[in-house]
Amino acid sequence: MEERNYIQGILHASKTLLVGLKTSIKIFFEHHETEQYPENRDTLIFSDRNRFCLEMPHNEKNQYKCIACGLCQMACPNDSIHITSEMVETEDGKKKKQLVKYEYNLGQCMFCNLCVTACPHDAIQFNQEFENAVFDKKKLILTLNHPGSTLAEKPRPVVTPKPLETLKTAE
Amino acid sequence: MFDFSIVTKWFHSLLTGVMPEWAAIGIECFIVLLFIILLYAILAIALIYGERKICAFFQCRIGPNRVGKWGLLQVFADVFKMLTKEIIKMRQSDRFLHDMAPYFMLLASFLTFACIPWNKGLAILDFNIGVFFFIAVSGIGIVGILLAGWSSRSKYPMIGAMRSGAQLVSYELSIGMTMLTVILLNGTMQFSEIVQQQADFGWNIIRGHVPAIIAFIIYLIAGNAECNRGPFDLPEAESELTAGYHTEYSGMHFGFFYLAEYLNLFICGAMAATIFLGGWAPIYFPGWEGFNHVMSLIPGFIWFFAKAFFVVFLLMWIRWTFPRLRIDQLLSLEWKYLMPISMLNILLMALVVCFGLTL
Amino acid sequence: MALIRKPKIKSIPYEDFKDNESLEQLIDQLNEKGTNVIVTTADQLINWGRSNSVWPMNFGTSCCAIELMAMGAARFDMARFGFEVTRTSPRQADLILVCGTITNKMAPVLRRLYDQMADPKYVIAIGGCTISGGPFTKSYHVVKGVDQILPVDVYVPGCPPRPEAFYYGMMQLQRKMKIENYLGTVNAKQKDEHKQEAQALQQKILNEEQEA
Amino acid sequence: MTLEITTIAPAELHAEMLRLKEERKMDYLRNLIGMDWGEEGLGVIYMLESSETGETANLKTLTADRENPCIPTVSDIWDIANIYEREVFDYFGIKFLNNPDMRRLFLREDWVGYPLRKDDKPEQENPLRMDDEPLADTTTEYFLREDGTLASRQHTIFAPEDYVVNVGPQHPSTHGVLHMRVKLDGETVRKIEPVLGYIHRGIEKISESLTYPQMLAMTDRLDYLSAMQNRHAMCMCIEKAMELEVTPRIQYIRTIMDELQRIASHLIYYACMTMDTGALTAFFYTFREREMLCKIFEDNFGGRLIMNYNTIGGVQYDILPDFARQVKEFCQALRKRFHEYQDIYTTNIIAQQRMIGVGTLSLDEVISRGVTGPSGRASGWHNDVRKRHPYALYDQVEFNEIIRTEGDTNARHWNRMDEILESLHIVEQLIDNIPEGEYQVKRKPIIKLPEGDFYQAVESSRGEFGVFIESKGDKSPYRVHFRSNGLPLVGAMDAACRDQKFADLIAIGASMDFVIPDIDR
Repeated sequence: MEERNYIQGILHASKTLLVGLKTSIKIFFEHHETEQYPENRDTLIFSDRNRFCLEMPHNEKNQYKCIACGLCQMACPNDSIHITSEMVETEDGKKKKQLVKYEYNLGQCMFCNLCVTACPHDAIQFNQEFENAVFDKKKLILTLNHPGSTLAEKPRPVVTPKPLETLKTAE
Repeated sequence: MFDFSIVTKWFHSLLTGVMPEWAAIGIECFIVLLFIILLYAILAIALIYGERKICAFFQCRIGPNRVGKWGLLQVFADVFKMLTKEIIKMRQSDRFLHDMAPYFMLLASFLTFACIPWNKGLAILDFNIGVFFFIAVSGIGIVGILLAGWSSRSKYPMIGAMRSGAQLVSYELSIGMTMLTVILLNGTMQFSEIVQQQADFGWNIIRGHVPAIIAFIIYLIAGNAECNRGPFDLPEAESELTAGYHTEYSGMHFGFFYLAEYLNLFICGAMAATIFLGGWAPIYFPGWEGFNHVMSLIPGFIWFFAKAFFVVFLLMWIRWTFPRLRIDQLLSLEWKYLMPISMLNILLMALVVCFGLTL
Repeated sequence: MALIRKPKIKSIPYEDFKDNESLEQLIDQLNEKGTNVIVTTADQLINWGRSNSVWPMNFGTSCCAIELMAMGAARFDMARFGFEVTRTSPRQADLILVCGTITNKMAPVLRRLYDQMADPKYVIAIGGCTISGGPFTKSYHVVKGVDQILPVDVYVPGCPPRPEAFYYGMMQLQRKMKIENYLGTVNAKQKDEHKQEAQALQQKILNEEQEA
Repeated sequence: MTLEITTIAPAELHAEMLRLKEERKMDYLRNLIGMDWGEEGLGVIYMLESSETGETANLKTLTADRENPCIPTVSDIWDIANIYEREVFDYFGIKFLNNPDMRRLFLREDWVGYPLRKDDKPEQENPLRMDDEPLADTTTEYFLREDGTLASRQHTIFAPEDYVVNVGPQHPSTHGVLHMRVKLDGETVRKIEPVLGYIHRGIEKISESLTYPQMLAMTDRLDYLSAMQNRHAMCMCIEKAMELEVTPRIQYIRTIMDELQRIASHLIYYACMTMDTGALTAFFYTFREREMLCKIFEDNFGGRLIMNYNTIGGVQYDILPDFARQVKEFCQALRKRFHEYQDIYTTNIIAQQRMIGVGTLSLDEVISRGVTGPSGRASGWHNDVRKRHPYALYDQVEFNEIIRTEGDTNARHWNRMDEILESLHIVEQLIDNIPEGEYQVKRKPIIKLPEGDFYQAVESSRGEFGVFIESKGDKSPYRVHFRSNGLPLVGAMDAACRDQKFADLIAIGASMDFVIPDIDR
């Protein structure tokens, strides 16, 4: 910074201050684009990559795709997912794991997407429902499978050997 | 211009007609008190709302808009809230002084508030050393701040209060000097007389031209500093001293500080309007008879408020633009720049008046 | 009876809110002993004021605090609700938004901040860390949920939550404020399980001071 | 590509270190990592670099004594070693002989045990304590008597008559929960004593129990303003160990994201700086542009602040087709608005006077204290990792390393402002040329690193961020260490603020731009 004498100093200072004032008054008269949240609720759309809450999509017959393999539970870094499953015998005599309860702790989830990536059947996904505040902490432990829902019957999924192998080594 | 003193005189004679003089004066005092408190509250609420909206617009936002239409009820909600908050009593504080400090602030702003001539013949305190009185009572506020800082027995308030002490003592000088400049021009210390002269001979800022404009600018800077408002908000310096001298105050006691801040802002604006911008005097352009006639139909207090709020807007503009000064810069601004300049300015004004160079 | 059963919030219908059951349960609990009409009307006025003038404290420890800043900034503008007067001194704040992880070392500090606030005061736990330790549940130095040390009013999940989710949480809090009985002093009994603990500690300090 | 580490006995350590510093000009102590090798004992890894020649050297030393492990200090050779050694003492209980300040760094002074030792059970012995933390006014120094026995002596930090103000842990300008005990003489700062650990989350310890993909989620939350860069470092470190090559498309996306993240971070820096110096309006200006960036992040990566975007061998999602247009729009908007920031704040006489000549750090101080990033470059130290050890696409794009020599707050501020433009320049070079290809390289579902030590540094928004992994060939790392870019900044605060005004302390702190969770980890 070059040396300035007393008068030059005052003039320089006044100039910079006036530049500041000019900038701020310009903004004062600009149009302000503020998103007005509760008023714009209907028009608020997020890209589907946003992750606000885990959900298990059910089809119109109240069926989900989860086979209770437990990969998501294992992938979760902080145990936010808890799967309760039981062994049932299918008609053709095979033993099969079936989902009883898929508990997900929203209050603990860190939305890292590892569970969704780990799932071999696309049974879970993140939704864009961000209005999740509650008064009671217990309400944040969600059961993702709807009451009375069953496993979707579909042509046997082509299970790649990869996830099975993963399961074994992870155990 | 309508002279308001007709109303007040008529009212006085009405009262003295039915009761002894002392009782009449008592009733008048009571009415004036009510008037002041009411006006004080209304102005504070208007200013707080205004500041929040204006500051929002400076900051590319839109400000309060959910409580009432355009957020008009926002400040009322704040007042209700504030009244119902707990006032914390601290074990270690100097309880008596701690509780008294906010009232000192209020007292100072009430007394200075009373000096303002609202309209022709409408001033609560109006006597021949009005300017002197104004400067004297505005100094009471600093006592409140110092007490608040001292009695909290906490480190941040203490630093804030000390800063405030240094700041106010310094900037009182500049305020005094700029007012002296005006007194030189008008030859009186009575506010009503100062305004009357401006109504007759033109606003001081035009009549006194160069020295008056310099004085006006210095007054704005020093007045801003007196109000502890940014960029001179060192005593409360949020980012440094958490909340400065009122860190330990809660509930309505804090509310008083908050109100006093805005009222001081208004008083600063009103005083600038009174001594530089002609108070309640309307705009007159020599030669434009029709225009001047229309202007004189607008009541004086509207002129006054318009000017005061204009200055308040200027101060808000400044506040929401500049960064905060540091304590040494603050003091060097006053002692190295404002004070010498305002001293020279007095000399200049004296010369101008002496040689009859006023416009 | 002038009792508010369904607190109103501009632009969001009552039914759209989550967790209405807890709210209704609270209403029943607060009005067990019946209410006085005059008191209730006065309460409504005060509650209107209180719920529309929630001044949060400037408190943030980590990521969520940046979202709090973003919420104050132009795109989301906290000021629309009248929340923009963030106080840096706890004495003047009504609400503490616990933004970010609370560690064992920070816990006593946070509790002290809360104790320094003037009644009536509220707590919102923002983000996974404050609700349950979030990403750091396996840590040796993180408090697993601030409800262990403070009485939390609203939980806002997210990591970090969007500014809109913050607002949603704040509106939930407004609803809670609107049903309380200020003059009935019901909210004074705010279920602060840790108050006695804090008071005992305070008493201990006091005693130590007197001895010294 | 494991690190080559020379082992050296504790007794010879100090002399060897001195020799390295004097003869090979190893004047920058990059890292000082405490280790617990179980049976072999406790030890320390030193990573050195020469600021002139760019040569590096890695040494390690260890002692088998687990009861009373002692290693001679190097804090008289590098200033930064003092605070690093405190960290190691805190984690492992290694006593550094002749270090004048052997207190815990992060944990409470009444903490029991040393949490990063493999045999320590920190949770069992340390329940949540709600009583106030005792803060000692003295430090302990350990030394060996002539007969070889361990002894200690005390040093005073604050005398009883000192006027000590606690800035933090809850203070609007500490950018989180930093606690500084400041000795004031009127308005003048005489001494600063940082107290850390209010957000010590034990990420290094947690990581030891997580698999590699799980570990990534932790890095975002370290320095959340450089989430992308941190995660990039971690991914690169793992990829380096696995010898996994990523496609050019991934490199492009990662580089662009790093730079966008840098811009976002510097915009927040500007906002904080202005807010701390009281210019409240300027705060909103940069946030306005940052929100544009956040919008891009939201749409493409599903997060505003923490995006969980990089993965091992790729990225989480492919970019959307609209991405390039959005980014270009943002670049234009920012360039258009850029002068406003300077008009309202930087060139303002008040701001200038508060910044010029304030908080000066000399080149030697900066190197010795390991202050990297824009703060270090403000004192003339060429420390940009992107130039020193190029990674991703930084050897292919054209950009300048912003260097100033004044070393004051103003230089630090301008460095960041210029870096915004420089980052824009990099982004604009890349955005139109993103090649087609995979966004995720195929890899085994279970990731195991080969045995060895791996280190990868990136230039994060506020300095060198490094990830050190020691692997024993398992799914989880044996030891993870993050080179915090904020810890040296806090270490330098005392030197920068001494004999400045109290208000300057706030401005200097803001110009250093530290993020506390990154310091405490």
